[in-house]
Amino acid sequence: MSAPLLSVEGITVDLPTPRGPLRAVDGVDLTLAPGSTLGIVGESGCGKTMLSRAILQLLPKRAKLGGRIMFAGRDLVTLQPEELRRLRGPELAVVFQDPMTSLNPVLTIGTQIVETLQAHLGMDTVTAMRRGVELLAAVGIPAPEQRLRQYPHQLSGGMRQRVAIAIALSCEPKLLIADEPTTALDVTVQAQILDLLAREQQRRHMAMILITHDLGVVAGRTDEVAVMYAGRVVERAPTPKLFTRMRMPYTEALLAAIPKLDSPPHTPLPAIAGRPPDQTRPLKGCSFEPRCRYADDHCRSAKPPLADPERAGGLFACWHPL
Amino acid sequence: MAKFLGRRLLYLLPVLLAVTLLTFLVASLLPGDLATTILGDQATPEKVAALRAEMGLDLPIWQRYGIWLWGVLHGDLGRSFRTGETVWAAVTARLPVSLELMVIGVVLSLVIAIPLAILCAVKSGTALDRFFTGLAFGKLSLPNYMVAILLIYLFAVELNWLPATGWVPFAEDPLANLRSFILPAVTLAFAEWPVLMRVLRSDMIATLQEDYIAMAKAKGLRPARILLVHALKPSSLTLVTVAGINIGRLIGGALIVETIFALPGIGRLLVGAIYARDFIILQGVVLFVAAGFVVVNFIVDMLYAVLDPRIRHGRA
Amino acid sequence: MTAPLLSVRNLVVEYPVGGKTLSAVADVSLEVGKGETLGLVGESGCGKSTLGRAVLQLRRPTAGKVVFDGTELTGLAAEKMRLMRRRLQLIFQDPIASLNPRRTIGDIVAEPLIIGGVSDKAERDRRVREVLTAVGLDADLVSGRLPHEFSGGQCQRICIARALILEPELVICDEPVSALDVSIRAQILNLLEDMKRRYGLTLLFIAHDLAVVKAVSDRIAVMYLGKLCEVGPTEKLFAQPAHPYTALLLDAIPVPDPSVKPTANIPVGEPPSPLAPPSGCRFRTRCPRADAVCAEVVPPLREIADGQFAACHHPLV
Amino acid sequence: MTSIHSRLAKIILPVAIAAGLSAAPALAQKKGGALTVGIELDIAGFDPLKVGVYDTSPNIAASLFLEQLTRLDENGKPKPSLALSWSASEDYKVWTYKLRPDVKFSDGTPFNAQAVAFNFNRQKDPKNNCRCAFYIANVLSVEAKDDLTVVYTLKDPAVNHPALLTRPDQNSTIHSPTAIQAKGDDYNRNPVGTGPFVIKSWTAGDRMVLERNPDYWNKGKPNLDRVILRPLPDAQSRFASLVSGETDVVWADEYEADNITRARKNNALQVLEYVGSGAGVAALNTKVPPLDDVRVRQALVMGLDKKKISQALTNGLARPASNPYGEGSWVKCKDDGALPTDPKKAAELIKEYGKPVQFKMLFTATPRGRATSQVYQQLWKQIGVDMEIEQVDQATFPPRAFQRKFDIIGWRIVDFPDPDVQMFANFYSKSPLNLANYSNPELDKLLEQSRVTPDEGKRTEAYCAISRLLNKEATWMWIFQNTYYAMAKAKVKGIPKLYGGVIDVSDAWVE
Amino acid sequence: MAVLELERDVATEAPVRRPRRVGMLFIGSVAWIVLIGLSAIFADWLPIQSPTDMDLLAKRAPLFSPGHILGTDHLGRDELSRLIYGGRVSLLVGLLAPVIGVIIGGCLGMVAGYFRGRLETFAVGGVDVLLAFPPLVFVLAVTAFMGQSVANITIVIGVLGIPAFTRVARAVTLTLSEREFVTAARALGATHSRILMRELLPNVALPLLAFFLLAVAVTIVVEGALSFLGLGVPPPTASWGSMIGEGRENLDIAPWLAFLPAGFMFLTVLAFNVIGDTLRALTDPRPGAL
Repeated sequence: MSAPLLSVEGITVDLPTPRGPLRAVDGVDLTLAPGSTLGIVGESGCGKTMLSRAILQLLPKRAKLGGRIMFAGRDLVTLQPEELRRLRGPELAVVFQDPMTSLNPVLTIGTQIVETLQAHLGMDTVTAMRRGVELLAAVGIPAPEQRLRQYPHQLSGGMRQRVAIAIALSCEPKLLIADEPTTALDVTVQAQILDLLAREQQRRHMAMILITHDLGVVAGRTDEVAVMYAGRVVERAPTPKLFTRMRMPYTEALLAAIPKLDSPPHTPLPAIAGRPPDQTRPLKGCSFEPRCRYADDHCRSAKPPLADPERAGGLFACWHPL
Repeated sequence: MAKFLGRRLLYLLPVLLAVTLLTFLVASLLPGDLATTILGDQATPEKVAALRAEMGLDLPIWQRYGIWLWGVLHGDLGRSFRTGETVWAAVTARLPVSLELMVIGVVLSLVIAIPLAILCAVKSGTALDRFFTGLAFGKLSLPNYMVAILLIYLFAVELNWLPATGWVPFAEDPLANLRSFILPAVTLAFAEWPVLMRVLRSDMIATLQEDYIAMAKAKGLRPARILLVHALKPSSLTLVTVAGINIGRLIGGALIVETIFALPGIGRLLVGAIYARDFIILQGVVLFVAAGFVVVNFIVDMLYAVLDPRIRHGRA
Repeated sequence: MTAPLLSVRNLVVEYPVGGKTLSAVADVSLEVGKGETLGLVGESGCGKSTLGRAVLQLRRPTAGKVVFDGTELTGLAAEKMRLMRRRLQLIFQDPIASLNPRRTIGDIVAEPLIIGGVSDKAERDRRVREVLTAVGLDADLVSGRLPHEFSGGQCQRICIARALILEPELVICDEPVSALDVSIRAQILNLLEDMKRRYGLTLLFIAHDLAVVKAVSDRIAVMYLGKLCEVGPTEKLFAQPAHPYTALLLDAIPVPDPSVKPTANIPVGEPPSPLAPPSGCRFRTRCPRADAVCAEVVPPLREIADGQFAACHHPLV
Repeated sequence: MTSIHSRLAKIILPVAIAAGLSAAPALAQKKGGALTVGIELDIAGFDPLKVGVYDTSPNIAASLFLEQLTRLDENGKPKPSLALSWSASEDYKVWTYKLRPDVKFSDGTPFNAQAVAFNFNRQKDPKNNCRCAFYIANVLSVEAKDDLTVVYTLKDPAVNHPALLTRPDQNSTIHSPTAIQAKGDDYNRNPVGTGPFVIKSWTAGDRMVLERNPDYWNKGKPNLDRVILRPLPDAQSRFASLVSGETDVVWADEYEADNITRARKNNALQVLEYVGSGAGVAALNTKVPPLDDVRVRQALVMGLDKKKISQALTNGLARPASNPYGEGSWVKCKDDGALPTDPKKAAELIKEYGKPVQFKMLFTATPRGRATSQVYQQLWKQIGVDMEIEQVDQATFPPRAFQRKFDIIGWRIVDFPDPDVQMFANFYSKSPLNLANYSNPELDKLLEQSRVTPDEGKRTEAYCAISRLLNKEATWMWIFQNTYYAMAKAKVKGIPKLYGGVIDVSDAWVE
Repeated sequence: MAVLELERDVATEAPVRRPRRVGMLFIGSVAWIVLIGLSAIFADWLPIQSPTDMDLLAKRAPLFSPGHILGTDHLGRDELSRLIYGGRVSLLVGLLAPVIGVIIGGCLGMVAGYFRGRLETFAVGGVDVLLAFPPLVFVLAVTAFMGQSVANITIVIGVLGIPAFTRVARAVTLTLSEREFVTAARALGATHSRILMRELLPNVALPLLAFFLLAVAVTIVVEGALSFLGLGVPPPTASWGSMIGEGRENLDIAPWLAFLPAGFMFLTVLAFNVIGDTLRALTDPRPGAL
């Protein structure tokens, strides 16, 4: 295996709240090889977005970050702002969840593409415009010349997300972080966008982190999947392996809770009881313990480490794996 | 666009009508009238009645308003009974002074407010932010007339850098004209900046939390570009509104500043007209001021459209 | 089939947008039988929420009729409509936004009773406690708190409690679970099913997620750009979609199984603007089967199979 | 800011002033240069029909480009201006003036007797409803005997008529008849006179620029090339403008005591002070209780410690008055019958009256009115009197006075070369200005007598008797004598006495 | 099944309310307001000199003069006493005038924002008329017509504040009316008045309160500006604004006469806003505020 492009070591993120500090990310380790795809799955509040913001160094001002984020040989945590700025775009890019809010409503599509090209590649306006048209065409936007002059609100949701992807891709980044890129979109559009991402990722040999709450999204489109719960990665395995043999009860319950198309109507769903723990009050044991049907006293008193005791290539954090 | 303009115009007329009518009504509440003022110590009831009849003051208020309106519609704003000046001449002589004061003052206040607001928004919650927001409060409790006097003592009397009262017409000497506007404009700007800064600061703080700012950072743009291009424009809608209202208000003259710095502006004309019960001038000034206010409102609406394309494309 | 509890006939809802007229619902007819759950599916902007609100007369329809239990709601006097409302309830997509942030839960849940004229405080407290317990909340712990102290799932329970306290007959669920996490979503869906049985409800269940709709509905109606594409019994519709749009929707759902490679049959393009819908069949711009007829003739909703209706010139069955 | 008093100056007969043409010593008068004068108020205009009366600010302007038949000399006596000589009939009812030949208005119109008559008739014409007519009520007609002779025919005798014509006011200044007729409504702001200067430009509210009249009849005059008048309403900034050098002369009054003190200490500045006749006064409405009781009125007068008031409001600059004449007047009384300042006695009188003494006093709504009113209130409170302050705006003030809608009202006896006009107007029982609502046949007789007596000694006796009577009845209160101030740069020379508060710079020069 | 599990969920994880920290600034502000408020209320019983008694020979006595701890004003009145009595008037006008604005403007704005349509056009037009109308004409007319008194000045300033409050209330109501809890109330059959009072008012109240506190400051200053024009509170009543106005003329000789009331005003205004900000943060339903 080649040297990892990204290696995240023991990341913790603490957010101040009136109820005390909230540990949003709790000791996460990840590695990502160049050109490969990692899916991060989890419910809202599990820390997946904070993790991605930590990697992007876009955490809220008052958040406290611990650990190391090695990206292409540099530690992003200790990088100077100017170095970091140069890194963003040509090396590291992001696509956010809602293109309506991630594109500036008062600037034209053209401005928003061109400024990135100019900032990093030093293109003159004409060249940058031409390149912008190419990029828009590449992400499947019809009549790209006209779009350059339009504002985000004049485009449909899917088109906006395509624009956002075009901007992210504009400087040929080595790593693209797609943070719930399709959550705000309709199902029919979601499939198109996911395909677009997959296609571009392969064509550019770009590494990608795909963050989502939907196991269905990562199933066919990632090399590896990390499942997060309460700020921690609770299971991590190559995608096919994860879906064929889940070890963590949470992962399994999550999959089971999705309504199935092939079950008849009015079938009661196997719901996970309760709700995620309050992360301002960390539990001593396994954080899934209160909702876990297999939990026992051991789970309550000791936190299971993320490990691969079976040496089968899949990591999980559970005392009672399935 | 033409439709938009037309709609605005249709809105303008009733507002102007209402304002001028209100002025008529309110002015009629004032004790004393031009007739008693002109006649003064020989104001016998008969003489007053005769003079009132001569000036048309004895007509019912509706009729007087009608006559005035008819004149205005025919381009005749009337003529002061007291000075013989036409309203047009009186207002056009004063308006440029008030406008220049207002423009310089507002520009100056924006020049102070915008960088401070950006600074405070970026550093929100820090000691720096608290210092400037506190300063803005401090200004609130320091009235204009005190600021004016302090400025005069400092810059005109002690340092002798700037004139205290020496307004010079622009046509006569543009440079001296500007110099004479510095102190009054600074006084005005001093009054306006805290409000503008507060408004922009809080909007800016909200904007800086938007996804598209995170996106702009993720794109690796320079901080200056992020602040000035990506954040400032969408944050400035309330600023524009408040500045618009303030400008609208200042078209009516900044009376205290005009008085202290002896600027021949609309504010003093207005007060003079009220004190002399010179209602023709009063009506004329109010008409201009109200029209100015509506026009500024209109410009603010246009600015909205410039600032926010969503409004421009009719999907507000 | 018994007389429908709710019947929507040729409903049209239009509103002005920037000088143009947007027809959010264009001539839709539906029936919901007593005790039935009708799922209404469609992508965002297809008019499904507008339809739900028009049924409740929260947005007055431009044309058409809404008949509820023999009473025509369109054109009903405001006061009469107000009284009718206790029999019709609504649950929203965003549970947090649909609770007043400055009122306590006890207050919010009791509100329908106060509006409904239950003046006895003790009686109100009793019923609030009863309904909160029914949706799985501890009334003692919950009543005095403000909405922001609760998670989305809990807020949705509160919303359901509020909707059910007057024991309505018809509940319109407008995307009740789309803002919730997967684990919570299942809880709420189960709760809704539970409540439906317990209170003998009739549901109009609006959602964009076919799988979710399938889990709760007896029949399903698919909407596209303000028009109905297909209506039919759940199982039949899923087994054998008649309208190409229904088929595309089914195909587009990501399957949590890496062995199932994402299909190549991805629908092309995106829904056109409802401000300028295509002529003829509104789906034709994205339909693989579209031809010249589709551009000219609006396909009527016709029965394809027993109980299954589709509006298509070239149905799949 | 306008004070009650300066405002009143506008309402009542404006104060007389004359430019001391011969006042300047025979020293070298420097020619050329410009002078900027800071006046208090904006000028509404100069057409008597429009503005009714001139107050101090237009008086100052008028002294530069308009002239009268006569003007006052150093000693307060009339001397020739547009008239060269004059004579009176024996009963002092007909006055004949010989006019100066070869004088032209600055628009080229010749100045002659017809012009004088035209000015008069226009004001007198009842159709014109001019407020100015009030002040020439005593003049029955003005006729042009020939080109250079005018005859004034009076209703009542006036022994000092030429002195009455000395002021640069609405009645005495002679305007160009052709300009008046040609310009109509616009004349008010485009006046034409015979004076040493002509108006070059005039921006309302800002400045009036006057330049020397090249065709002025008095060759070699004026000294200055240019005079700029600027209305500077705010006292503090007016003083600041003098210190910082934007103005050369500014109008002032005793309420600017701090500034006057400072100017006196400053070697680069000079303070011009003139104690005129007349006084700042207050009229007590004798028809309303409790002021209908003489004890109450006397108590009010005795309770008001003017020295203290002067100290409080003007740093002691203002001179307490004990009669309506003042130090500047030729009327000097051995005994004016002034009531002593005696708060104890005053309190006793109030007690004697028995009922609670409550009334309102009317002030203008200005900072100065505010300060003054509070001091009066405080002093009267100490003798057991409850005075309520009523502040009204400046336009409401005069109508309230003329309609007698007040208990006590602040007023002013204006500085005038002869006391007659003011005395008759304010104290004669049938005068519309008899604000005290007081009628006493003895007083009326004394007033009538004083106006027909040519002998100054006898007139003085009559006036002193009047003063004693008024003081005894306490229908009016005399507060401060009229004192006028101007502050100027030390190098400004040639400004004559500030008669009536008018700063006449028509003959000034800058060293 | 699900029901049982959920009971446990809520029981064990019920959100905990924790007292939030309040800073020294807040405590200081409350202390200042209490001090000013109490001294204003109990001024008549305090061992201070009369605010109107003049020592005409000791005017403009400097700070810490014997008998006058804060000196005397330009008419020899005790400055401390005038500050206390002036505070009474300033607080009265400063608090009551915005109340007029809040009540009328708030109602107008809420009704306009909720009902929209012609009513809104009317309200907005009315506000524009009021804004375009020169305020001075209004102030002069009212004081000349009704007389100059603390009550009338309060009314005048209050009425002039209506447009601002209307705008704030309307803007807030507009966004709130789109929120689903309002639709929910309508769906429940709540009457318009009930929606306005129970659903909208509690949410409009806070932004209005925040604006109110700002208006208190502005009002106190405006009252002073009116004094500059001779239209403020009638003498001999003191108010901070009129004291600043009177002190203005003595700025170079006795600057403290203007700066003392200005300082009092500043502290009061600041304290009001600190309290307002803290209260808003404490009652903000959003977690993470403060």
